[in-house]
Amino acid sequence: MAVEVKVIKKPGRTIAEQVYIPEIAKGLGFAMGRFFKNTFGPQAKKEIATVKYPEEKVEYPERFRGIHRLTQRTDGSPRCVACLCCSTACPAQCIYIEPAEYDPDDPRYGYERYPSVFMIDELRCIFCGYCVEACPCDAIRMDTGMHMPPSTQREHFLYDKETLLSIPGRDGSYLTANPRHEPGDPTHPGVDRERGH
Amino acid sequence: MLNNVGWSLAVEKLLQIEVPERCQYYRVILGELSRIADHFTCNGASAMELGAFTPFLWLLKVRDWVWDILERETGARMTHSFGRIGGMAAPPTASFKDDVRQLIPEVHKVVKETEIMLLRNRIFLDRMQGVGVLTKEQALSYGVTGPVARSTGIPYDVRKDHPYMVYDRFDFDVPIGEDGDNWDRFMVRLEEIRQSVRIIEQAIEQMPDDGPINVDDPRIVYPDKDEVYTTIEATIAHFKLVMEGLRTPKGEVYSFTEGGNGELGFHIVSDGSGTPYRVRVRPPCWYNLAASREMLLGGMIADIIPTFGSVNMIGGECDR
Amino acid sequence: MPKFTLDGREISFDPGETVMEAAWREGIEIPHYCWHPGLSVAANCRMCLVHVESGRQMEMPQLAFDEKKGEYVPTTKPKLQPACQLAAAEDIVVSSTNDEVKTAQASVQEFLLLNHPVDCPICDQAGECKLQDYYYEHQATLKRKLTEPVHKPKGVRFGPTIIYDAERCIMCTRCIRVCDEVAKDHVLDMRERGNKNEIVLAPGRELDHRYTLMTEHVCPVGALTSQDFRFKARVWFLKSGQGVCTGCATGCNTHVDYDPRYGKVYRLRPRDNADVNKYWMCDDGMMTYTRHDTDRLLMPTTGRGDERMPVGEDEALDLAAEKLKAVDASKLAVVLSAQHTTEDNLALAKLAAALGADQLYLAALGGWEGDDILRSDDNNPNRAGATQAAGGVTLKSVDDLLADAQSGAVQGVVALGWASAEQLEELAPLTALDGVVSLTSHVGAFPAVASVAIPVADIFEIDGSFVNDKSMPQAFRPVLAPPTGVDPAWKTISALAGKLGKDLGFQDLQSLRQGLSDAVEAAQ
Amino acid sequence: MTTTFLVVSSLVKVLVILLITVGAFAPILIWAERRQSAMIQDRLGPSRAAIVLPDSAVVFIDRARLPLWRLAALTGIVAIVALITLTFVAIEGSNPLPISTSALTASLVGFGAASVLLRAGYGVHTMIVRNGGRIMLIGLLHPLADAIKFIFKEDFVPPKSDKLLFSAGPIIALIPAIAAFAVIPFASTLHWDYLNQVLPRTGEIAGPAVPMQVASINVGILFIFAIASTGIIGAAISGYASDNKYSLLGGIRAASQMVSYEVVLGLTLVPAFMVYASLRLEDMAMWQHRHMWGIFIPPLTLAAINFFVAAVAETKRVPFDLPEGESELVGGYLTEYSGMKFGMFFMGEFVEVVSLAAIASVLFLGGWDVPYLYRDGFEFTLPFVAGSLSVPLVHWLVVAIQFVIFLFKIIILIWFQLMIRWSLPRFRYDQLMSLCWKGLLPVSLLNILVVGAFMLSGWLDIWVAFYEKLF
Repeated sequence: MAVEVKVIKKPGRTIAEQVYIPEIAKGLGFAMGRFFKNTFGPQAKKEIATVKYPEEKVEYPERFRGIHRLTQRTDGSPRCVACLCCSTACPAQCIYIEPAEYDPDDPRYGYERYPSVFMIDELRCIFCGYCVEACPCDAIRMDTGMHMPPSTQREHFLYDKETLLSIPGRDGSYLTANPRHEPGDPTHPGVDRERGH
Repeated sequence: MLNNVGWSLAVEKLLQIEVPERCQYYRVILGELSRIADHFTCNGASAMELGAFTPFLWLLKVRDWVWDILERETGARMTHSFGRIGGMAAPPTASFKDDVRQLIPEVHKVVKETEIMLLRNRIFLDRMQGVGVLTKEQALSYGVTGPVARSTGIPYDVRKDHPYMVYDRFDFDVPIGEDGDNWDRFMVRLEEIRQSVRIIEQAIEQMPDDGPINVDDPRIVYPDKDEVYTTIEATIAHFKLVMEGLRTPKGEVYSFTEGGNGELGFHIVSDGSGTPYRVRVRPPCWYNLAASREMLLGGMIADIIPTFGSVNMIGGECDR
Repeated sequence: MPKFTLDGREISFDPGETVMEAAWREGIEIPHYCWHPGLSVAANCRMCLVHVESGRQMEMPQLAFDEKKGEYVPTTKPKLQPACQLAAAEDIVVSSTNDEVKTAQASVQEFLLLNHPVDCPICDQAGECKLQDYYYEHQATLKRKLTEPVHKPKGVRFGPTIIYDAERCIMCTRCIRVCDEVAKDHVLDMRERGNKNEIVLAPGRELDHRYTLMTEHVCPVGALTSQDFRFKARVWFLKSGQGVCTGCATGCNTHVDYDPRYGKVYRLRPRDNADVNKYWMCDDGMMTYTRHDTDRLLMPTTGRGDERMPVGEDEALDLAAEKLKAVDASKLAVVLSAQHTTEDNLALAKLAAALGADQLYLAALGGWEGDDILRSDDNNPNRAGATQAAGGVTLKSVDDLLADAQSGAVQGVVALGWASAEQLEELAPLTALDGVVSLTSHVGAFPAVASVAIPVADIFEIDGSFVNDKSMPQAFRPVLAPPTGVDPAWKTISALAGKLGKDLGFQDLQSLRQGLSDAVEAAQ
Repeated sequence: MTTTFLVVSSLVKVLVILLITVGAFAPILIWAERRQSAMIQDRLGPSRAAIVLPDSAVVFIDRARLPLWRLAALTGIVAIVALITLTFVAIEGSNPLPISTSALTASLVGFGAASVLLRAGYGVHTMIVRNGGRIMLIGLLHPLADAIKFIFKEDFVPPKSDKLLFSAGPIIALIPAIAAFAVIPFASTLHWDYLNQVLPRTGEIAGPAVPMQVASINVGILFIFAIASTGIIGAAISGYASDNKYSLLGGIRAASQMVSYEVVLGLTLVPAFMVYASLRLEDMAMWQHRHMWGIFIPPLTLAAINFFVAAVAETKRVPFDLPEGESELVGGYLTEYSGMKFGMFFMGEFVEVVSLAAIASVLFLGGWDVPYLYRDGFEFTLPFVAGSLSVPLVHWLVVAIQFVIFLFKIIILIWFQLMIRWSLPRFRYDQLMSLCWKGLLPVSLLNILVVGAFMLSGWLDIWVAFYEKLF
């Protein structure tokens, strides 16, 4: 395809421009018009683009990536199984997880594991959302609709497992949407371990 | 967004895949929106550096409206992180097209307002015209691209000269200047905003309303989340992508796109593993900034301000 | 040598070899689960099916759906053969990549995943799992089966070291064969058929022989997991270095898997070496890595008992030199270590020579129960190397050292290493001596009685070599950085010599090894 | 007229001036500048500074709202009744009620004001309660917050600076700006003995007369120039004393720019002197009061524009803010200043804006002159038509109206300056200088000739006569 070129000509200077006043007055007049419109005009005509922040808030869109949260199972334990996918995908390396195993007596032993430590350094986080994408269990989410609350201390930005679990989603839910059955609940088709070997 | 897509296109070229048409239009629209945001910021900052604060804020106001759309689509205002190799992170939202259609008249309006405020003002003209001149030869020898090159009269636009994605389906002009001074750069950017709007208008009409966004290959894009939760095949595919990254064939590729400030190139050497063996980015600003020496020589100290503003240096691209 | 063609490539083979073996030797991997170079052929996973294109084709009847007719019609397809059992023959043409084979591989893969649980997130094998690798290479389609997979026991404790997960198991029987053929202990077997079969223990037994971790090692999927490594780390974070096992004088070659982010070793894996350990290691050897982190001496100390206190590195060397200077060279005992590398021992031997001390001893562990598979009776990795370093002279034991100390023939000691057969109480006579210098990586008997203890780098942190019981020197490379302020022993010895006013004649490991070859020659 | 009276009245005037400049205009300007810029730029502007009331106070206010509202309504009704009564009295020409007209007027004004105030109070109450006890007053508290901030901020003095000059700089910059107000007349002469009477239109009036300006100097406008030039010294020495290259450059720029524009400033006013035939500012205002506003005399219009441009340059504000152009010089001569010292510069700049507006309005906009308002009250006339409507006003009211209108003119000019400040890009230094020496200076010189010709040819008198006929 031939290149369609649009040459921008430099317009010559008119007298009105050269003596400053008339053209500047035009611009000023326009700005004055905007001033009167915004100050005295009816609310609908105003073009104010900002809001009174703490009193009014702009609604975050649905896809907004806020601070993280960990979803819960029905019994309130973290859905996370400490697979470390999120910390692998994290470009800022802000997630630290220590996996742990359930007791051999626990029905979940052998089926699941859990994070004994789950720590996100929200200051390092760049809010790219890769951790959410990398999570194979729907355990970590960024749908809180919250941005990071400010603090003067670094330690306050290290969110541990309990903190992350205590943050609800924007719809107020804590539960995971992952449809997998829980070991121990009647719908889980696990086989009893007592069958003998 | 432009960077995201540029990188994705480079890897897709290496993989020899092409994303679905809907995704290409989606990428074009989001990319042009980003370009508009970039040009608004640059021109606004040029004006602000010269002391004209009001046009700056007017332009930033629209920039924020553009960002509103991008935020609705991508989930973040600035660090979009939305382009993925083989597609996008998510399909367009339901209101996407309407949002963009509503934005277009606002963009035109603010461009018009800026022209009223600045373009006939002799103070502004004196600061911009004939200042920071870059000749065509200098531009070529410095490898300058983008609006800076076009302002000198070089009609080089990757979207026209080497069309990628669906850019060859759109009717738009490449604005060029005559002298390569600050004024031309300012005007080229202003005109490019209009051209971007033209592209968006056409793309919005042509974009299919449904269809896949991502390529259908579990080796390249994450499988559907519901599948990952319940089936081992999807889980394995998911894990392989997380653990090893996306495996590309061995080889070398250079892919270039028109970024906000010029040619954005990615040179990738792959050894066949999930991480690149070597990546080199050709950032537009690095070369544009290098040429600012020629623009500033012989000028006054105070000319640095509008010249630097109109070059639109992005710090991240020059940090190398 | 006779040759055959595999995927257009000429491959030579020894008569009697299978196609799989010949290809493996050439570095070509035909996908497989159950075949292992060190084990007998079972040919039950069917992943390695290849198509022999030359000669008369074996055809296999089948029904195929005919689009035009809209019904199934009888056709034939070539019969594929398992490469692991297919004896290589002169000039046959084998394909492991043609469409027939690809279909077969994809089908086998899909079949193996039919009942596989969604366990990657909690499976330690993720990252080195053959199911994952082959899924990408040979299947790459999403699940077609709609029903719930068959469920089988999970988290079954096979023994103190191994946990078994039947759902993940693909019944390759590698673990059974390892027990049978390597450990010579038929403790595992398979029961049931079809999708219900699982690996079981022999009644009344536990998986408790000395090679249990090998079952986990050979398991191509995550069915068998090691109690020790379970949930400790993700393998894709681990990097691997080359090491030599310090467990016994066999000197099995190892992969040292460590996490570079934390500088921590997580496990050892056998490294194939046909001359030493073939493909295997014993459990005790696999666990030797745990020594690295436990009871490390990180600061130089001085004083004994309650007066023990840390000192600076330079002060410690000064103090050691001062104490050694006070001892007459003829009454100075130099204790080499069977746990340290030949290089370290050589440096110490050189120090002894430079000082004129001729009383050389060797500290070594007391031995353990060997077997005729891999384990040597001597559980010191480098007794031979230390002896070579000393110039081939017979080294006296620690018992002799104690006797000499009590008799007054020894008034000062320089000892390398932490290991000694003796308990702390038995080394008590040494506390009477003022000049006891211990160069050690770990806390132990020698450092406990030493008047100056100086830390040196551990085995994962240094370059060096061991000489095994077959007099075979084996070198290894460092995988971790030593702790701050800690040097390899030979460097520390060199520095100590400098404080004593002696030049040992080497500056780096290269020039030290020069000396080693001299010593080796002298020994011969 | 006794000396005591003179001293007391002068003190009162000084206080009024200080109140207007430092006390009211400068802080309000700080707010207005932000607020106005916000309005131009489609923003909300400052609104965050707040006095936070305790919860109990909020509850109390909330409870007080309803009675307040009732009270406001009640007083409003009373005021309306008073108004109707007053109208009735005015129509009938007689007074059927046993109360005087003045009492009625007073009650009308009183109740009306009370009603308005109570209603406003109700509104403020509502706002406070709605904001949860935070009194924000559309950002009006920001200057207060700024002042507190300025006072309590660390007053950093660069270690190698010239301490004395560094501290003296802001004072030297602020004082002249305020001092310039000394000669500005803000209303016509106040005749103390006739406060409650309607003065005659013409003629001498006996008794003590208080000129509504602090000092009546016969060199008036020259005094302003003299004082204003010392402001240069403040900027220059603070730039020098800061021991900072940016500051020094800023100081030098400030000095040369102000010296250059000082010349133009003087020359633009020569036509005004010629026409008004006096250097006294009160005479100038009086001339304009008698004849017409200076800005409507064609050659003086040009002079007025030139004066305004030069004066904006003199105050170092956009588009002439090169001494502190933040993109070039960080903060210019202000770079090293912080705390109250910066506050003084800041204040000085705003006071300069006010004084510029005041001078310009005295010189060209008639000063305290109000169209149709004479010494004895309003007299509205139509051009070429005989007959007029006159509203006699008592003397104090006339002076008050003049004063208020004068303030209004100042506010308009300030508003205009702020508009310029937020809308225009700034000059480059050489362009600034060439505008001064090649543009404004020749034009001003030429304008003197034109005015001279205008006056000599008699056109001025014709123009003035025509104008007077018109109004």
